[in-house]
Amino acid sequence: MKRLNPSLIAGGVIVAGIVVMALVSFVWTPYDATLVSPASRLLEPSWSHWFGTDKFGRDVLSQIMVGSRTTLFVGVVAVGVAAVIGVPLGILAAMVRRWPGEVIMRGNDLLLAFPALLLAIMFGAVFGASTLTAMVAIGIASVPSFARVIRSGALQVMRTEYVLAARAAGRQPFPIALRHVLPNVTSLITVQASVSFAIAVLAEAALSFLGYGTPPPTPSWGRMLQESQEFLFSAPRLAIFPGIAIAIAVLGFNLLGDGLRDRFDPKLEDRR
Amino acid sequence: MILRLIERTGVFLVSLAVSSVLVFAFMAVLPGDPARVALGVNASDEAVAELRRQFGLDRPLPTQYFDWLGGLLHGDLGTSYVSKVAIGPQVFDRLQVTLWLVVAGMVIALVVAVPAGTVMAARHRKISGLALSAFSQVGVAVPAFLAGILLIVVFAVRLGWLPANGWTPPAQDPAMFLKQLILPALSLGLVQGAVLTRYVRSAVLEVLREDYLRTARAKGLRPFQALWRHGLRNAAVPVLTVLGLQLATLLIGAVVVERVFVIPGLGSLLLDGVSNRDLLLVQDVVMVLVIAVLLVNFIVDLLYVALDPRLRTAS
Amino acid sequence: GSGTSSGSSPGGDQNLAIGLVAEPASLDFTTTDGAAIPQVLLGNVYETLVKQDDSGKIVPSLAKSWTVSPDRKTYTFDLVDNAKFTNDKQFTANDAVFSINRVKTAWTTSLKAAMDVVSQAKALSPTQLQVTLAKPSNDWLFRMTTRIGAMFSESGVSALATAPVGSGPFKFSKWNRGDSIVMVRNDNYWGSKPYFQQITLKYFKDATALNNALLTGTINVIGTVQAPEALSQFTSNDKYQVIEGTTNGEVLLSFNNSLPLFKDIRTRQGIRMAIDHKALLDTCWAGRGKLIGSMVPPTDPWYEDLTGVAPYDLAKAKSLLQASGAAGKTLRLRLPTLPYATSCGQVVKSQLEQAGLKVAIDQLEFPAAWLTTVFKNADYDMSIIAHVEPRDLGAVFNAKYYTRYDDPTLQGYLAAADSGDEAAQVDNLKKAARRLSEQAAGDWLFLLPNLMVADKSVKGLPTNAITENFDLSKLAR
Amino acid sequence: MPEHIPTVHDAETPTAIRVVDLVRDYPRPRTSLLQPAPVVHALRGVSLEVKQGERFGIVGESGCGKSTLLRLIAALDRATSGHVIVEDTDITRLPERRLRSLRENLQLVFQDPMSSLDPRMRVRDIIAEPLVVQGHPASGERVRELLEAVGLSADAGDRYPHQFSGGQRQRISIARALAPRPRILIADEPVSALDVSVRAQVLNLISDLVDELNLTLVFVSHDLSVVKHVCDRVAVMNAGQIVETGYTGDVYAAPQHPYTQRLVSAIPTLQRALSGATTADLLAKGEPA
Amino acid sequence: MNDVLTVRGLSVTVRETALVSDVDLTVGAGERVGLIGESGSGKSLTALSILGLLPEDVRAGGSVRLDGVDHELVGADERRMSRVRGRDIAMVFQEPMTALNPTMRIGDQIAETMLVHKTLSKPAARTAAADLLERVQLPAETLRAYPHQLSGGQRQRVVLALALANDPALLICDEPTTALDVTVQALVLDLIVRGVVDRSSALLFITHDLAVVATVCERVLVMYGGRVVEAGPVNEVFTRPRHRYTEGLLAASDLETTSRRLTTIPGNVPPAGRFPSGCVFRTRCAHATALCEETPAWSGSEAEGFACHHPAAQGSLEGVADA
Ligand SMILES: Nc1ncnc2c1ncn2[C@@H]1O[C@H](COP(=O)(O)OP(=O)(O)OP(=O)(O)O)[C@@H](O)[C@H]1O
Ligand SMILES: Nc1ncnc2c1ncn2[C@@H]1O[C@H](COP(=O)(O)OP(=O)(O)OP(=O)(O)O)[C@@H](O)[C@H]1O
Ligand SMILES: [Mg+2]
Ligand SMILES: [Mg+2]
Repeated sequence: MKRLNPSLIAGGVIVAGIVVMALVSFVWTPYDATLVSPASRLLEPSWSHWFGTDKFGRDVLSQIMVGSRTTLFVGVVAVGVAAVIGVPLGILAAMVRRWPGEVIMRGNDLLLAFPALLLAIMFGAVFGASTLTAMVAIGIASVPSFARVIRSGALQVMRTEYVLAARAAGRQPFPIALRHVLPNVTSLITVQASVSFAIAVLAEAALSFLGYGTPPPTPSWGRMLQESQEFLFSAPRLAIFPGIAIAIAVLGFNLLGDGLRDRFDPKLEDRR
Repeated sequence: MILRLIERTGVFLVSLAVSSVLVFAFMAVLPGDPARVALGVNASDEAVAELRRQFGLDRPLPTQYFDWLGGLLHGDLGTSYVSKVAIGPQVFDRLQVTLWLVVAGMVIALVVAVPAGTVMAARHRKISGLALSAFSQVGVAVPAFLAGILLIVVFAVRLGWLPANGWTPPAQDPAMFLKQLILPALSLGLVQGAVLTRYVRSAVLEVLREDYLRTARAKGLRPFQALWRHGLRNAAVPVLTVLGLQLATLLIGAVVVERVFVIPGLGSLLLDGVSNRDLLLVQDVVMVLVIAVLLVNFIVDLLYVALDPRLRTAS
Repeated sequence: GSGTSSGSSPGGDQNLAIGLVAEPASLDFTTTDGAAIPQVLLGNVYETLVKQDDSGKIVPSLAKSWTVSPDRKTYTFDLVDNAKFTNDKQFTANDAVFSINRVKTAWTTSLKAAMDVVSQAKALSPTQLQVTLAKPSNDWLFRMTTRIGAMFSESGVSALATAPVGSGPFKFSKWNRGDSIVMVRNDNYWGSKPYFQQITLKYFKDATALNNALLTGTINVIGTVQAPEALSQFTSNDKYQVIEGTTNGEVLLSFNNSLPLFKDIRTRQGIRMAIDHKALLDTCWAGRGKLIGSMVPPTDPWYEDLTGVAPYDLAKAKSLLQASGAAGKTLRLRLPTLPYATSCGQVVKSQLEQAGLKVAIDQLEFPAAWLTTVFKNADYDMSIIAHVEPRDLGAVFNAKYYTRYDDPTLQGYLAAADSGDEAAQVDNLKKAARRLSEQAAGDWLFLLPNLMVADKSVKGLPTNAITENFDLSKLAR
Repeated sequence: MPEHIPTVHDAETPTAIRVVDLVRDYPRPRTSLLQPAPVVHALRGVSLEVKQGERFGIVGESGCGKSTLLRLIAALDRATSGHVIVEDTDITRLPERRLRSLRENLQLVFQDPMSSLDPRMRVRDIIAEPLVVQGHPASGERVRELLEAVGLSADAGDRYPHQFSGGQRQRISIARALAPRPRILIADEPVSALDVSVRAQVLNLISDLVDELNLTLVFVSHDLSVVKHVCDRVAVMNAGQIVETGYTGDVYAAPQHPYTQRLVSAIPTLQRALSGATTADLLAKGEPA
Repeated sequence: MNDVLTVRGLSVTVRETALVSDVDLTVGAGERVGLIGESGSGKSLTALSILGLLPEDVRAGGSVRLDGVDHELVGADERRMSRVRGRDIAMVFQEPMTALNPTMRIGDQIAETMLVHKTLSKPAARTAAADLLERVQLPAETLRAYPHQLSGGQRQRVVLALALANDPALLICDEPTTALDVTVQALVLDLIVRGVVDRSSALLFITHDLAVVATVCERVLVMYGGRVVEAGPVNEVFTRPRHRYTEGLLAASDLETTSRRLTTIPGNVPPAGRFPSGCVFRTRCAHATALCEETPAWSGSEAEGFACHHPAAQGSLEGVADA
């Protein structure tokens, strides 16, 4: 098939790294990530604490490791919600011609009027601030872009002659959607998912910064960054490590998305 | 073309109507009683009930909705439950602040993105293009508020060139206004610029592959000439879409930067409203944001028509 | 009068900018609760008949002097005759009567209850006011130093939320919502004029932004430091002065005493003993603040150091918790979204878990969600909040309050304190404080410090912040 | 010029496909508020009859409605009015679930070798799809048989479409169409996208299979020469109408309708060119459309 | 006859893969030369390398000279090439639907060609544009139209007008009518031929349709696998092909054959870079021997010759010509 490209490799390696880190954190971290230990607060990086400790005496490296779980959780929930709603919606809108399809897309466009952060704040207010509510909100806000991309991909698939052939063979619409349309838009889904993943990670950081994100003491890179603020001058490393972690994660998912986009059939790209 | 205009206007108006219902319904389920928050600790249930009566919160929901909507249509956003001040002027002031910030940010973003994205596309196999790409990738990965914090640390605290935060209306002190605008606009603009750069790049790459660009070069136009005269306008259409979306998300997304730079924008008003359960205020702010977003989309739609003659006649 | 040296020699047209944290939602403290409004307006725009001095003593203000009848039920105030409201109306006893009565009729916040004890207020002459109480109350006169005692102009209450009219040294000038409130010197002030021509109170949600604003000269004073860890950048710089004193803000780890688990004193005591307060203060508030051990700040006359009542003792805590059956149970620690609560909550959780409890933190948005869930509905096991009202021991620990602490013994002490003479008051309140601490009705994590940072040149900043207001008239350069 | 003798069908030969006055309008988006929404008249009353075992060609220029007609015959689209009768069943308004016998008896081969095979399916699944859908056992045996019939090796079944060239993909398409043993094969421009050298192979294959399996063939092309080679009878379409029908040799040699005349004259051929025809000669009769 | 275009030893490579090898090609003034070959044989790349418009990372080698241009065209810098393009060499591409800028009026697009080379002033260019449109039989209103308002054939005529604007010495047409209907093709072909004849421009006409090339051109080159395998006057090549590929191609295109079965060339056209070494056709050639593993030398002159180890006997297909 096509060659692997540098974006794909770099993105894949970073994302795999984060996944491995999250998995490892379940069985091992250098220290208990949430254990407050006043005796060892604000230690500089050293052999025993590679990234130092924070004001609660918690090991920063351990927190970064456990925080990667939050990051993945955030992305998985947001992307999951967006994909679970957006993909069927997009395919449906492509398959159902005339007004129902039209209504779906208009409703979808309407959702665009509620930006992610707005939804997250409103959801946070209604259901209480938690990672889950925030990410469900981010997920819902990402539905329109998913549905749009998938719809345009599905429309292209629907126009292909193999779908016509399947109909001529007697396949009913639902099996066609399942057997032909869905597999042929998976590349689009993957690309869109990794891009949305990056967006979700950024959104979590922003929400944590505003106090609507992951509540303590669950380690989260966004909240670590927020908590590090008062140490910006005395211990800038507290901001640097989670900041870099966020940037690398976002970079990783973006690169992965780019790489996948380049790799998959460019003809199926969403073009307006 | 007129038909398209009418259709778009229709869609715009229906969207407005539907979203007003959504916004209202959402507020109705928001837990936390505004009357109780206003009265605070220890208030008796009777006092709360009385205040609810004053706010009109005891009426049936449809009545409340239509009252609110009627007010909106007359430009009357009602009076805040908490501050007892008319909401309209307040929202308008804050919107202005946010618009200054967002527009300045987007201008910076465009100034960064259009040349950078074009160069990246035109030289996408060359070192300069790749270096720019890497830059933009990193730019995209940095949260705007982190960029803001870094800018403050460097340019305000360490170097002392610019104020770390604050906001002065332009009419009051233009020089101060500009000084205070620079850093927040930069932190929005650079990050959004990085995002936009990538879209400009792919739009230009797309255009570069188009046959008509080859035609233009076969005429004797040099590559950049061809791109400038034939490419950019065509590349503008997808970029415009993204620009519209960015503008829309930034109206609320700027709240993070507003928080970092202590700017009294619309997003901060919303957050305050939410935490004070100033429901009517929240409802109005959300509605104004939604209207603004829909308006942006509407304008973008019209701009498509201006940019792309194919949309003028439905053929 | 204000006794500072600067008061008599105003500093011409000098300005000052003060950075604060909580912006008021409205300017009307008669219908809107919260500490932010009186912080700005009380003493600066509105004046009271009597006020507290730095040491907490009640001293004259709009009342030159007052007498108390032997049955301790009738107060007669001699009012100043040269005070003028900013609407150019003279301040008279009628205004005082109006203001006192208005608390009962027009105020909606819960604090109005403090005026319930007044049975009648009467103007004997334009400068003489007589107030009759239904029963003797030490508390009433003290409450008259708070917002309850603010004197309004009869013709100046039409727009309290936006255009306050008072007789104080400052006039409200402008409010840039979401940003700042501007106060200007009241040049017609009857007392000694303040030094600054204009004082801007700027509001910062973000503690770091607040610090940056001082560092870059946008403001001259940080009114309340919310990020004590960041103080180091000021202490090490001789352009700034750091002021550290005490406040009335007891950071309380509250228990829902209506729950069976907390009805068992061993649980409460166990929790108190499981917390290493010194370490907690060091970790979550950079060691700034005072350990108190009960609901009384050191500035109250009945203060005693009660930190020894339940000293940190992990072993004992474990066994107490074991005995009460709390060990292994999961307690919900519902925190308001406030910096100290978020910070201390994590330490509390970690420390309690070492003593064998399980703690689930969950954050409730402050004020709305926290007020509804914890405060109104008492749907919580433990919470953390600073109680900043002065002399609030009785208000916080009773059966109706969210602490759900029902203790007749305590109520007895409190009643005796209110009706007795000064000595009896001090004595009974000491007993009450000790009772609370021994009963472990809650755990007093620490007392919030009054932390201010200012340009070296700013003078007149209060060491202790024990009143509701931030007295701007004493500030000078 | 020698001609092969067309199979003669007498009136006794049963009809495979009968199309009566078929109309298909596609609505267009409105362009004005005052006028009604414009429609594209893709078919404006088409009637034709294809006998069993016949090789029937349809020619016409791009957009004249060839594919629309085929879609209607295959019940993949709904007619605005008129009837399609396939082997004595009026399928025009049959619901999807009653089309089973049509789906078994009538199969299609499409134009685009790139998009007519699902890129995510193995060739064997592609070929087996009609069988599976129609509930026949899709034995590996049958698939191998079909692959062999279209001249592909048995191991081709394990591969994916992108691993094949255009000509080979058309063979796979043909194998898929033949899977349910249809009696009617409909081919929509099956060789238009192929190289000349490969085109001959595919045309031969279709020809052979039609003979061998006794199929009725409906063959659509914009290229009159190809139709002439493959088909016995041809219908010439222009702007949604059939302007002329007849035996291919006759239509080619003596076109009756002006459009057909213009069409025939515009076709450049080697013979004419080598005997000195210029581009001006292509235009000789009448004005362009 | 002086040669307008002289191509010597042209090769085109992408990274390590050779896409076009060793192409020699000469077009004389006023001469109409055809380049035929199946898809992927390298026709377009040959044309694009003459114009210096190869896609990125595709490189040309060898020599391309144009009469009246004093520098080598292969490897010339953009500045110099842009002066040649559109003035000395013009090109018509295959896809009319996408060859025009959708957001620019037709008139401006045509006028631009003249303005770029400063051959005419602005108003003059507009009149000239109207003139050109008339020459390709389009009404003057077309000037103000946008491309999407025109049909494929009309657009291709616009593209032709564009190409002819500066009276180029050489016009290259790359499958200009493949996307068009036959009736429209007839008109466009006629306009092309008339356009070059009127200007006595040389024409390099690329197509895969033998009949079209025979109608339009005087001389033809047959390409396969990136090489020119045979060249000669149309009448010669199409009646007496020497290369076995040409022979096969002619046979396979002959739909007039009496038998129901067509003559075929076995196998498929390999994708780029997968052509065999030696004779590119040997894997599909019935006459191939071990000898064919060596690249066959060119026999005959540059204008008329072939490269085959086992050429068809002269006159083997006479029957076709007689028909
Ligand atoms: N789904 C559709 N919606 C609207 N118009 C359509 C649709 N399908 C076809 N048309 C229009 O109907 C007319 C006939 O189309 P059809 O595809 O049948 O032509 P065709 O003869 O097969 O052309 P080609 O040779 O290009 O395949 C065209 O004008 C086309 O634009
Ligand atoms: N940029 C490129 N990178 C790699 N291979 C290429 C590139 N451009 C063309 N090729 C390959 O070079 C070969 C010759 O291409 P070219 O476009 O010249 O063929 P052609 O003879 O014009 O075919 P067609 O009739 O399809 O236009 C093809 O196999 C093509 O896949
Ligand atoms: Mg068709
Ligand atoms: Mg080509």
